[in-house]
Amino acid sequence: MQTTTTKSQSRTQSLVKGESLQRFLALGALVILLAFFSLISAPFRTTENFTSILVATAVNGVLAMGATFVIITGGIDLSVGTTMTLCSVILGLVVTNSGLPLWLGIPAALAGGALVGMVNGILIAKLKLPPFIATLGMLNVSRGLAQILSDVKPVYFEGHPEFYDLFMGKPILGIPNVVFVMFGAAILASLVLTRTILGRYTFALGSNEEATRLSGVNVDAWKITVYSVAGLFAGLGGILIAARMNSAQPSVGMGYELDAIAAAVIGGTSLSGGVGSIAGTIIGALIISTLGIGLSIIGVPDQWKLVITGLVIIGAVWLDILRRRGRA
Amino acid sequence: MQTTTTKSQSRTQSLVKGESLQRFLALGALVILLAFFSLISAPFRTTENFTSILVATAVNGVLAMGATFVIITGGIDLSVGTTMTLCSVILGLVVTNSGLPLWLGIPAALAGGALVGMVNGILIAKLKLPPFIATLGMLNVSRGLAQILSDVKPVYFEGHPEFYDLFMGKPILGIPNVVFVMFGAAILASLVLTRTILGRYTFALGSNEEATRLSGVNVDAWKITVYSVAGLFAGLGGILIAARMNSAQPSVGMGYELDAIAAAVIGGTSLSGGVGSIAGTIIGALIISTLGIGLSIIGVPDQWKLVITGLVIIGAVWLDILRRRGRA
Amino acid sequence: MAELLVEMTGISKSFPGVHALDDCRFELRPGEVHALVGENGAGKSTLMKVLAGIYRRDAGTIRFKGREVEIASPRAAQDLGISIIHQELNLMGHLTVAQNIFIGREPRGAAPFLLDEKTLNAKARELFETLHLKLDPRARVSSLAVAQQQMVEIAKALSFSSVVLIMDEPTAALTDTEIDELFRIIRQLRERGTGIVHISHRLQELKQISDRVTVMRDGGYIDTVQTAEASIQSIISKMVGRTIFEATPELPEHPNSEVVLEVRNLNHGRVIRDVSFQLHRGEILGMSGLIGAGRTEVARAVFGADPHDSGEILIHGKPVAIRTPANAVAHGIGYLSEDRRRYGLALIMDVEANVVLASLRKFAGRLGQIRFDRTKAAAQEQVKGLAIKTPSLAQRVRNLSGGTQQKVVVAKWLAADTEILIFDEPTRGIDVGAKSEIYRLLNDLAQQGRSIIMISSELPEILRMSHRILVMCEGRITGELSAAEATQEKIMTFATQREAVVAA
Amino acid sequence: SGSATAAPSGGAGSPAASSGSGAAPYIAIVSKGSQHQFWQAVQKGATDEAKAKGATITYEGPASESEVDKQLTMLQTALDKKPAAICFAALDSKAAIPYLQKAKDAGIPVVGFDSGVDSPIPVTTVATDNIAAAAVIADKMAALIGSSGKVAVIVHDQTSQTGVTRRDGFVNQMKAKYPNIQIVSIQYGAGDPVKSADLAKTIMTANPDLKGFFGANEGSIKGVLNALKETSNEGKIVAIGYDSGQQQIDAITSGVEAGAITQNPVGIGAKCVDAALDAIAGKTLPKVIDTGFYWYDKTNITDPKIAAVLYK
Ligand SMILES: Nc1ncnc2c1ncn2[C@@H]1O[C@H](COP(=O)(O)OP(=O)(O)OP(=O)(O)O)[C@@H](O)[C@H]1O
Ligand SMILES: Nc1ncnc2c1ncn2[C@@H]1O[C@H](COP(=O)(O)OP(=O)(O)OP(=O)(O)O)[C@@H](O)[C@H]1O
Ligand SMILES: [Mg+2]
Ligand SMILES: [Mg+2]
Repeated sequence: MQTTTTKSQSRTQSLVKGESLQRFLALGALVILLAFFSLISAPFRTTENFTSILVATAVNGVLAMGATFVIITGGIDLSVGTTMTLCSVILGLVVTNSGLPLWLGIPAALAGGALVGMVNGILIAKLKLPPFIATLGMLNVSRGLAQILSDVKPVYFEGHPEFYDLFMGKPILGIPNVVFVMFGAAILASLVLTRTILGRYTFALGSNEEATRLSGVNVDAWKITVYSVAGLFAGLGGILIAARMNSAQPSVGMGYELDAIAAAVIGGTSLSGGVGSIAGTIIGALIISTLGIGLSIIGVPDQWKLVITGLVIIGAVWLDILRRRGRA
Repeated sequence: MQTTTTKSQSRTQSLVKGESLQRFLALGALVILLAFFSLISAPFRTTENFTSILVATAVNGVLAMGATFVIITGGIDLSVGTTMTLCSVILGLVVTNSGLPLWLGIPAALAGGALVGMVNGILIAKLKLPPFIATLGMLNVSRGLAQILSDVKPVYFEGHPEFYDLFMGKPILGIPNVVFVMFGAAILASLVLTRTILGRYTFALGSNEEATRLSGVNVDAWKITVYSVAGLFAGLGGILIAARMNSAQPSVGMGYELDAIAAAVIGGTSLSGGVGSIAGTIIGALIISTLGIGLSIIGVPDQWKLVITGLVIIGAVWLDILRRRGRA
Repeated sequence: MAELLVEMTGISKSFPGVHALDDCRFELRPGEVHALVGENGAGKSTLMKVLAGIYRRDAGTIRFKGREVEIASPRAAQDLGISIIHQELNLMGHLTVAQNIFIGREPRGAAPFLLDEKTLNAKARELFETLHLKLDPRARVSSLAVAQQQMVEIAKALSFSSVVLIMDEPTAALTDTEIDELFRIIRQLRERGTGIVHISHRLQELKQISDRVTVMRDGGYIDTVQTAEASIQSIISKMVGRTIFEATPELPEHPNSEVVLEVRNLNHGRVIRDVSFQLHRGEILGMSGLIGAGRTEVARAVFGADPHDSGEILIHGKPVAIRTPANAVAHGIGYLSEDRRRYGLALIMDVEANVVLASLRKFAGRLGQIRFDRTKAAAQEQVKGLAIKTPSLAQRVRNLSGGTQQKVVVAKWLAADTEILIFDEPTRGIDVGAKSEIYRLLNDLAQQGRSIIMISSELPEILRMSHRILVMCEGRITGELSAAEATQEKIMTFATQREAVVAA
Repeated sequence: SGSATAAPSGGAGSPAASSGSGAAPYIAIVSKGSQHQFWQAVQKGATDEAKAKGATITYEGPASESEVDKQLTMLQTALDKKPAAICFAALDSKAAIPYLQKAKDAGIPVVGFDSGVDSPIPVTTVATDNIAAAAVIADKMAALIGSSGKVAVIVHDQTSQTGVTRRDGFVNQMKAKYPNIQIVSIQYGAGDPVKSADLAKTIMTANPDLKGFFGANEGSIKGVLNALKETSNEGKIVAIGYDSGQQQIDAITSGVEAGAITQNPVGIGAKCVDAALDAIAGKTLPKVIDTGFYWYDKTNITDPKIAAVLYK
């Protein structure tokens, strides 16, 4: 047994090395993008612009954290974008229509998100629907509900300037609070993922669901929890996007789910489950927004932006795969 | 051993029964929808309207057939919608700009689709990208290319009335040719799937890719072929949508991929691979368009249509799962 | 007599279309090792899964320490003190050894939802010390060899300090030394009063370790006997309901001297080192060695399933390039993997599709259309020739028993007219009846002039079947023995010939 | 800082005027879209005008008119580039207020275009009165169908401002002035000519006696035209559209479509740039610069004044 142990030990070490390398690679791609745009564009390399990039990352970053949990379990959540919208509408209605105080709107939005997530989880864990289909259905349902509740009209936070101020106004060191909210959520999410039972079971589910079940873990309950967490992040996303727009817009949100999934996967989360990190996801989200803003600043036409974005998604994930293959 | 044989024989029978039951169930859902709308709406139960449903099914039906091949291998193709658009643009440019005859535009569109599909296949088989990511990237690339090639302007088939006539004009028994093209393609696709090596390997890949590889099958080549076939269907979709619009519109196509996947899955194709049929897919596509047209005829508001569509997707797939569970 | 720990009576369980258990009975006393035997598909695993809360029984009663109990979930079984080692490995590959062992029972930190990794690893280390296992608690399970993973499973089951321990074929993937270690642990547990259920197809083991044997057949209970009072032959006849003549099969006296396959200086990283050998026409070449010696790696490299760094492969004396399994198949090589469900079969496809999977092109027309009359005929021929027990060609392979599945894999390669067959652990997890059929099959194939490499971890099997035996250790071939000179002792000597020993 | 840039002295067609600072003033234009021909035509007008006047511009817009959030990011990016002026077509003007405030604080003049910006910050708004335009369509429709009967509307989007104002302008005018006209259905087709066609067909199926269709943007009216063609109802049902494009122009010329409202997208683009340059120069501007809209039909489609504002 001696030799085998040493072998697997060295393999474990290389795995650990591999993992820091992964962050390094995704981070490397981000640094290259930042350096490239900074080099060729003076307006890009301004503090204001870096702040803009952070602000533009906030919503997608938060949604992508939820996506990360779900993808680590081996699932997928297509409903995060429209659930975000639904939550921003809930927030808007609570704050403006009911005359309730602002601080009640925030938990209402989060609860709404968690509820949609829980429905996703129940459909998947109890009714055994494939996650793709359950969340595709809920994508439509959330979107419809957002429009029904808002009567297909934006909800404005008139008479509630404190809401905008809380998240976007009053920047600290020039950085609006949405950015701090995103990083705060990231730290929390990362702790949950690496240091709590929920995190442990998230990885266990993605690694081998049946083995987890046979170990006496109530996998249905934990799966429902994970999708609820994703819904919770969608709720937070709804709050942030409402703050950014100083209103709740019932028809934004389509396509956000793909950006969130792309951010997680670019950041090293594996669509086959069992692997992923919040730090990687944040880097992935930063890559997406840096690319978007960079191309926009240097004035690349829209149609070329699409092509380049497509190629960068493919390239970034390919790099990650090359790295893993090189290691394996 | 006598007992074992009898035992498993009865199991085979129930399996076979199960499989015809599956078609029966999806068909049942379709019949219920048709009956329901016919009952409550006189205009729904007209020949013209049934023709409209068939015409409205054509594009999605064709895309969904490609999706069926891909999903049976255990993959997914998010790029079919925008590839369809790209192919319609290619068709338009060949027919109008180059002065080449119409019949050259059709193979050009098909070839363009197959080429995009082949790129998808290479990214997935050779570069080992997850299908979700490879085709998400290509979704953007195709969309960008369609806009670049067309200079973001629709391409009209001026001076080529024969194109519209070929597919939409001159209906036989009141049914435009696009419908016959869809059913023709379905028969062909069904034959390929059930009676050729390609079909057999499509199922084998989805059932156990590694075992297929270890049987000496060149799985990479076959995977590339399957994605190319999906691209080919996207090309055909591009021809049909161009015919319906009598032009190529460079900005349609987003979201079509989700409808195509939903049609396949509602029709009994399993997202985990190895299971599926073209007949089921056509029924799935018919369910989607019947629902859309039915709700629109009885005047359900848009936002409620979304909610109902979401619930029907969930319900239809749930039924399918109930059936399988009952059988398994 | 001590009070019964477990008493199961009248247990029935059906799956759609199958009566897996019919009025079954089983009892377990404290401090006994109770062996459960039966052919593949007899219902052993199902019966034990009912006891472990994984399946709900359709009828019958379960008494635990005299009290009637309802075991509704794996957790409920754990709470009663019943733990199980499953027949299949059930591990989370992305998690570490310690995380796997304590999944669902993680030591908690400052708050009840926080993990305490330090305590977790310490507890695992402690456990390994009491079990004399050399495992790193922080190693990722996916990085371990199969035998080590099996040890993790065993450690996990033992960590519950249960009163009932069910082991479903724990020894299938272990070598003799590892099995000895396991038996030592079992005896230790027995002394503590733990009741142990031991399921195994290696009937010789029963004599070594068990007190009583219960035999099952076709989902029914047959008999329970004291091990000491029963002969293996009598147990076998109870299992199969007929007598099996286990005479040594006849090997063709002299395999042809024609060299069919030659491997020269094959290397791949540290797992294959300078491997060279020859395979003759009509020969069965046994490959022996401890688990992890690199036999599978050699087979996969020769077959093109994995790349190799250097080396030459010659077929009929001509060097050939084998980079993919497709190349190998084109050169007439077939490989039967040690894990047929993962690497050998398309489980949700039918018998016919699996049989012709490796040779489909032969049956295709110019347009790529499959000639179903021919594929059916070919599959039917194999089903007949190999006596594959299937109700029809349209049966899904998933629904066949383990031994029958193995025959389907063999059929696949025969249908492809394969000249060289590499069997990797062909009898793993297969009952005695099916096993002797596989042996006969191997002999028939050799007699027909096909050349066979047989990798096996069971020494009696290797000794009985091979014309010639190669022994591997740590990626090298350390010895070659002819059938005449080979003994278990000689093989073990070569198998443990580590590099350090050689150098000394 | 931005407004400090020396400006062209305003003399039309004198690109040399920017010689004062040596650098061409930079104007960032954020529109409502980029993937429709209407917005492409606005871009063309702006680009040509900027070239003529010696300014540099960038032009971008979100992929769809519901992407309020993405547009705000573009607006922020535009601000970060510290342009001499910003032209902005708000998808939701209230949502943009904080950003407009930032522009004001930075001394960057903002010119609103296409639709009004609900804020005192923009120095001027170059816009079409969509409500009035849609009311004209209602009047034309009423005249064409004889002030009674059933009509239906296909709109591109239930939430975007252009969709809502055109729909409401039409509906309100009908309600106010033509009590005998019944609007039987309003459907939303995402501007997709095929989806809109399928919807239009369902409306005709449900209302065989339908007399008229209003398609509220180019994609919607294309859908109506396709549906009429597919059901052989061309010429039997009155179709009125919005914007231009080859298919509409052909349909109007051939009489299948009764007419349409067009704005002057090229003119909007050009006037935007002019207004921005004026603002940079510190000139006072009228609160609204009306770019006007035009009813065109078979009778006036070849009129050079109309032909000039149509895009193909
Ligand atoms: N989940 C299941 N669904 C359907 N049939 C099943 C299932 N599990 C077991 N069976 C069937 O029940 C019967 C008993 O299987 P079981 O696994 O208990 O046999 P076993 O005695 O453990 O065999 P082996 O020695 O091969 O492990 C077999 O016919 C098997 O195919
Ligand atoms: N993917 C891998 N990466 C690194 N090492 C591996 C890998 N696969 C196997 N090994 C190691 O290579 C060695 C040889 O393994 P192999 O499976 O070939 O042995 P074997 O003799 O066939 O044993 P078994 O009977 O278990 O199949 C073992 O030490 C194993 O841990
Ligand atoms: Mg078993
Ligand atoms: Mg092996």
